[in-house]
Amino acid sequence: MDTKTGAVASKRNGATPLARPGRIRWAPGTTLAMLVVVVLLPVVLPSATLATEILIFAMAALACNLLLGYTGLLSFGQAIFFGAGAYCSALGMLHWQLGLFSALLLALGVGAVLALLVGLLCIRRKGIYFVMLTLALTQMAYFLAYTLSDWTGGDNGLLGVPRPPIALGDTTLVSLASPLAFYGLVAVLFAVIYIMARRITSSPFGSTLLAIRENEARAAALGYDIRLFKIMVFVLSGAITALAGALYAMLLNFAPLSNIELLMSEQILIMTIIGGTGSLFGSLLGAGSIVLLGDILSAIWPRWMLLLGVALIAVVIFMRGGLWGGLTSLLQRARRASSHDKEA
Amino acid sequence: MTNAHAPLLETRRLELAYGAFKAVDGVDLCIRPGTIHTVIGPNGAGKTSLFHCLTGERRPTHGSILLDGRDITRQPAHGRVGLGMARSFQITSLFQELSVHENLRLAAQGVDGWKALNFWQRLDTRKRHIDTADEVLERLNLTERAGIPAGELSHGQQRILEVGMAICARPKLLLLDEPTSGMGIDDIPTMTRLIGELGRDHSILLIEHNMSIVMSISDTITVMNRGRVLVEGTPDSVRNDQRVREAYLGEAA
Amino acid sequence: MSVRTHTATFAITLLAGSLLATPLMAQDKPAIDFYGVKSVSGAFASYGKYAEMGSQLAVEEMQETLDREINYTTLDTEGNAGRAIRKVQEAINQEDARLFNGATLSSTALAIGKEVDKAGGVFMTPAGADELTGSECNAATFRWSVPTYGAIRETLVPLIEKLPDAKRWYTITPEYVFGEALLQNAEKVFEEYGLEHVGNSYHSLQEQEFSGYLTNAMSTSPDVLVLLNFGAQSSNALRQARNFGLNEQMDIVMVWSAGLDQLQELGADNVEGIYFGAQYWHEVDTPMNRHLVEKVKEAYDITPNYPLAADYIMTRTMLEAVDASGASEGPELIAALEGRTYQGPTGEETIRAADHQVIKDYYLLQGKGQAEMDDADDFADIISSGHSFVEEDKSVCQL
Amino acid sequence: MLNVYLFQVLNGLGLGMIYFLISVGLTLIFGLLNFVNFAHGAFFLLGSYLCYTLVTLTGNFWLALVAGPLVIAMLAWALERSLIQRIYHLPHTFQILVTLGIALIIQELSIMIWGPVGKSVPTPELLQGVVRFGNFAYPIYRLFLIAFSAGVAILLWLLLERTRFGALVRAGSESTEMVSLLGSNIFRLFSITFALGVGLAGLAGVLSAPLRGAHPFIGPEVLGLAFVVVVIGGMGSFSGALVAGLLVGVVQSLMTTLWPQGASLMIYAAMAVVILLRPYGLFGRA
Repeated sequence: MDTKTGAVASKRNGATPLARPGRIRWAPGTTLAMLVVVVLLPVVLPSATLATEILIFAMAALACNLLLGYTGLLSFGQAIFFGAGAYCSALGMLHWQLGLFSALLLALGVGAVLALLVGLLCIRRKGIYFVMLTLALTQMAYFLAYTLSDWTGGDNGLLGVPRPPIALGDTTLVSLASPLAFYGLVAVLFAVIYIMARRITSSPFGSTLLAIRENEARAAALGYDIRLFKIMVFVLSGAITALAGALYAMLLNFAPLSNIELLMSEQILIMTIIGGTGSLFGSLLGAGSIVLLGDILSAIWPRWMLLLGVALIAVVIFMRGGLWGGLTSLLQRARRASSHDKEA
Repeated sequence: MTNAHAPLLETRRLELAYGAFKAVDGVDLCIRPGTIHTVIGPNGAGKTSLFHCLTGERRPTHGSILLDGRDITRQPAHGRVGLGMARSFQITSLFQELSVHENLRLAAQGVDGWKALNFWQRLDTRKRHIDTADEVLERLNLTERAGIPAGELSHGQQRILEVGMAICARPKLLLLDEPTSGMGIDDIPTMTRLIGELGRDHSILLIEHNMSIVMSISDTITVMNRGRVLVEGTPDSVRNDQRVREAYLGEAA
Repeated sequence: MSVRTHTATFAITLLAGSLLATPLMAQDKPAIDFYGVKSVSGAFASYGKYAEMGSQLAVEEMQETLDREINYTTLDTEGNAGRAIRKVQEAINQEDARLFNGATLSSTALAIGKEVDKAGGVFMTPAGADELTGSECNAATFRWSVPTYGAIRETLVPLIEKLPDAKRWYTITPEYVFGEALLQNAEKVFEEYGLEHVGNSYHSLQEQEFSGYLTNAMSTSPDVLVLLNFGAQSSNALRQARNFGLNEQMDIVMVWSAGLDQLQELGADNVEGIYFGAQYWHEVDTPMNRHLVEKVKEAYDITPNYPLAADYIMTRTMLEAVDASGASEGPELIAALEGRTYQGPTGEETIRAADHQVIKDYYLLQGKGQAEMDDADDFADIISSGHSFVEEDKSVCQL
Repeated sequence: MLNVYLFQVLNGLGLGMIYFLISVGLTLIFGLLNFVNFAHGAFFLLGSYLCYTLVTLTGNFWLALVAGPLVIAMLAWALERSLIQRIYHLPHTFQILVTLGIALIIQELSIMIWGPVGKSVPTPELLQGVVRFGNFAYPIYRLFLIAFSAGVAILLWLLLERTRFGALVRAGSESTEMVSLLGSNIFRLFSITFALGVGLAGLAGVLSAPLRGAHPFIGPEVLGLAFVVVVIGGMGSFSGALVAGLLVGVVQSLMTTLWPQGASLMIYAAMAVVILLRPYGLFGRA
């Protein structure tokens, strides 16, 4: 009998998502915090370039979070969109002389269409089969990119990707050549996407995603067309990820093959999870801490990636909400302690 | 309103086969509006398979299902909600981590179909769903627990919430799958009362094992055995039917 | 090791957000800020570890001979091309970095070359892509390693002379730009010497199982099997070829071996009787190489391998040129490097002005058995050495 | 003279037996524990390195063949008791994260212990040499591998079909409740199965060492291949792993002659198609 109750209890835990965003609320607090971070980042960090990389990956992690944290879809497919965004915007600029915004729009469009296709295929399966399918598709995308070396540069990568200025017609308004100027663009785009995502997650659509994450069968029984919601969130996530990929190519003036590797998917997932699934601000925290950790630790200890492994395990065992979860529970404890003091 | 004599839900020669085995074998069912219609039968009689066909979880291999005269045999599960059907689950199926109120609000929002894809407005602009959730909370006596995660309710309360979510859609027909299953003896009267109350505003198709509930609240009882309808009638006629006794005794032996 | 500590402090200053450089001006001449791009962590650590040793050794030595401070900073690529470029950009923008050496991966090296060129700096790399001093060449980029043209000619031509009866040749090629370049050069050699190229197997860049390709090779009964892949792939191809007993039926040559570290990985049993093409071999008898072997023994108690030697001599050459020209960036330094002749580990080495390719020897080695080895690292004998380069006026690159 | 295609098929069958060995542990663990082990490739890697160390120290391959997998199985046992047991009940997402973490740790530790450059392991003396068929040759070591893998397959089959342990494992793959109803100590069963599955990954690593040496970054590639085999065969299916392993081996071998560039693309495409059309694999239970 003991085992039976144990089984029931574990079943309940089984539904536990990575984090508990709890009730959805409009939380201007984190949006404000995000804006503060975005403004302070280039000031606090030694370089705007580093800050730019952090925001680009935060964008990718945020998109991944929409899938994983809000809908419960663990996808290894994010590299497809990241890589495709980088390649397509770069090719558009190189061959069709696309301007900045047309290149970024192209990336968004390509990301959305690819995500629609990948989504249509993948959501036919659930759980581990879904995961395996995304894994297989990423591997295929990688081999494709590597085979089409006339377009992608293959293993050498796509070189000489331009970083066009913000222009109106032929008049240059703002050159983005300086790292800080480019950071400005990325920061504005990130903030817009963050606020949009915040808005989306607290809409009826967003609340339904959480319901799907929690209990798909029940959500379907309540009248929600699960497939439609999953595809929508896939498209949204794919478009944002591709935008991040395009910005990354512009930052580096280069689109390496590693953009579309399985490892890139892993990296984005790790950032999302360590930051905190189900929290948009967590994605910023996750991307920031992993990029910085690599920057600082790799100089001191070449085997620093071991710590990433430890962190992954620790998050699952001790701190399922990731850094953001840890932070909020600390804050709560502090608040509780202080209210305790007042009572006493 | 619908014609009181026309059936609300009708199945015609409904069949669900797994290979050679027919779990549901040519069932004709007719649920009249405003009644509580219960399906009983020994284990393996095909009740749950029938239920799955009605909810849309399984596509019947033969026959058709009509709701208000409209053929819904090929409607997917989620599509049937908008047409006026809602269901509960035999094994509690809630959004465990979401609040009790959010569970109900989501249930109310689900009927909206495409409108739930609205990704730009905030939740509180859609007052109707919140009001429905508040109302149902009141009715379930769960108002005080509105804010806690559904997973932290007592088992009995979870069962109540389970049924409550089905009524948020304001359905014409409620499909309840063993609502008292796993409930403690103390909670059962509450559930019985709730179903009785619901029966005043909704038509209900009930699958239930607990005979005392079945006999006390049903208007019509269909007894199934081996995938077929054995007997159908009022509680009294079913209680006294020889074939029903044999079917159940057969199971006991 | 002081360099390492500097790296650490560098990181901490980064963390603190201090933008102030911290060089100590010991002498009146300004300090030289030198950057090593090394794959210390992540994949390719096997290369970065030794390359880093080479640069550090060169910096320490030059510190003694030059009367000015050298600030050496390691930029760890984390085995990731994107990360590497970002760090290079950062160094350029934040610290006015202009002198770079390193990068193992061709993609990384090509992209760094472009960045450094934009900034008006100098970048010297041992990476394998011919594009570095070919179609993608630029004023800032210098390359130490011999291109595929020379690597093929300096291994296959002496081998052809050594094996006059070998008429049938089979190639195994990784399917991408680099492998394709090796293959095309090899085909030209076969044609030139009237040899029969009896077949080629392409394989993908992730392949580690070669039994199928070896079976293809066997079916054509070649006299020589030419491995045109490199790194872990060539190691596995060779191991499995031995496994299939191919070495008893034909001669095997690995054109683009990594040198000592790969031979160490393979072990004497696998290496015996096999031919290897190499950019560097520690037994080369030149003044600079004798010096290097001795110093490396002293400092790290190992025998220098290719990444170590390459990054050592590049770091050293760049620093010497800086000192000689008095310039640490831009056209003057480039001019000082162009045409520069110096004593390198392979003997006298010259930097060709036309395409910034270092003109140096390439080696054909033959592995010997355990019994004949004089010491633990004496895996092979040098059979021939020499240099072959596409003539200046025929080079794709015209600077 | 033997036809090259025929020989490729034969070679592919040999390769397939190795693939079976690589993936059978993964499918076993998934079958009983419903647990997804992303560290499978890392344990393979560890097996190769242990083989290297033991052969270098003792010069005895046979000792490595016995001790290597045992050590890894013991390690797995300890890991299961201390960590894995806590995450069985969690969704696959968490299992993937934890095992990805373990894989990273094993990889980095291996570099710390054995250095970033790979290692070679000599073929045991008894098994050196080749068998010749006309132009073609086939290594005796690979023949041994085929025979050995077949032996392992038979032993595993006997274990699963003919012993009480096997009955429990099979019952467990059907439903966990069934086993708890049988009243046996289910947690011990889990530990043993996990250790067995991981031990098999280690065994595959040991046996592959003379073919491929040991290299710190081989884990992900092996994992990818094991997933392809396991998915095509049906996750949790023992016979599926065997047939799919052989199938992948033969297809890959033939592709090297027909269209080598597409070999990797093909196997992942096959994996995707199988998931879409037959999600439970060619041999899995629905």
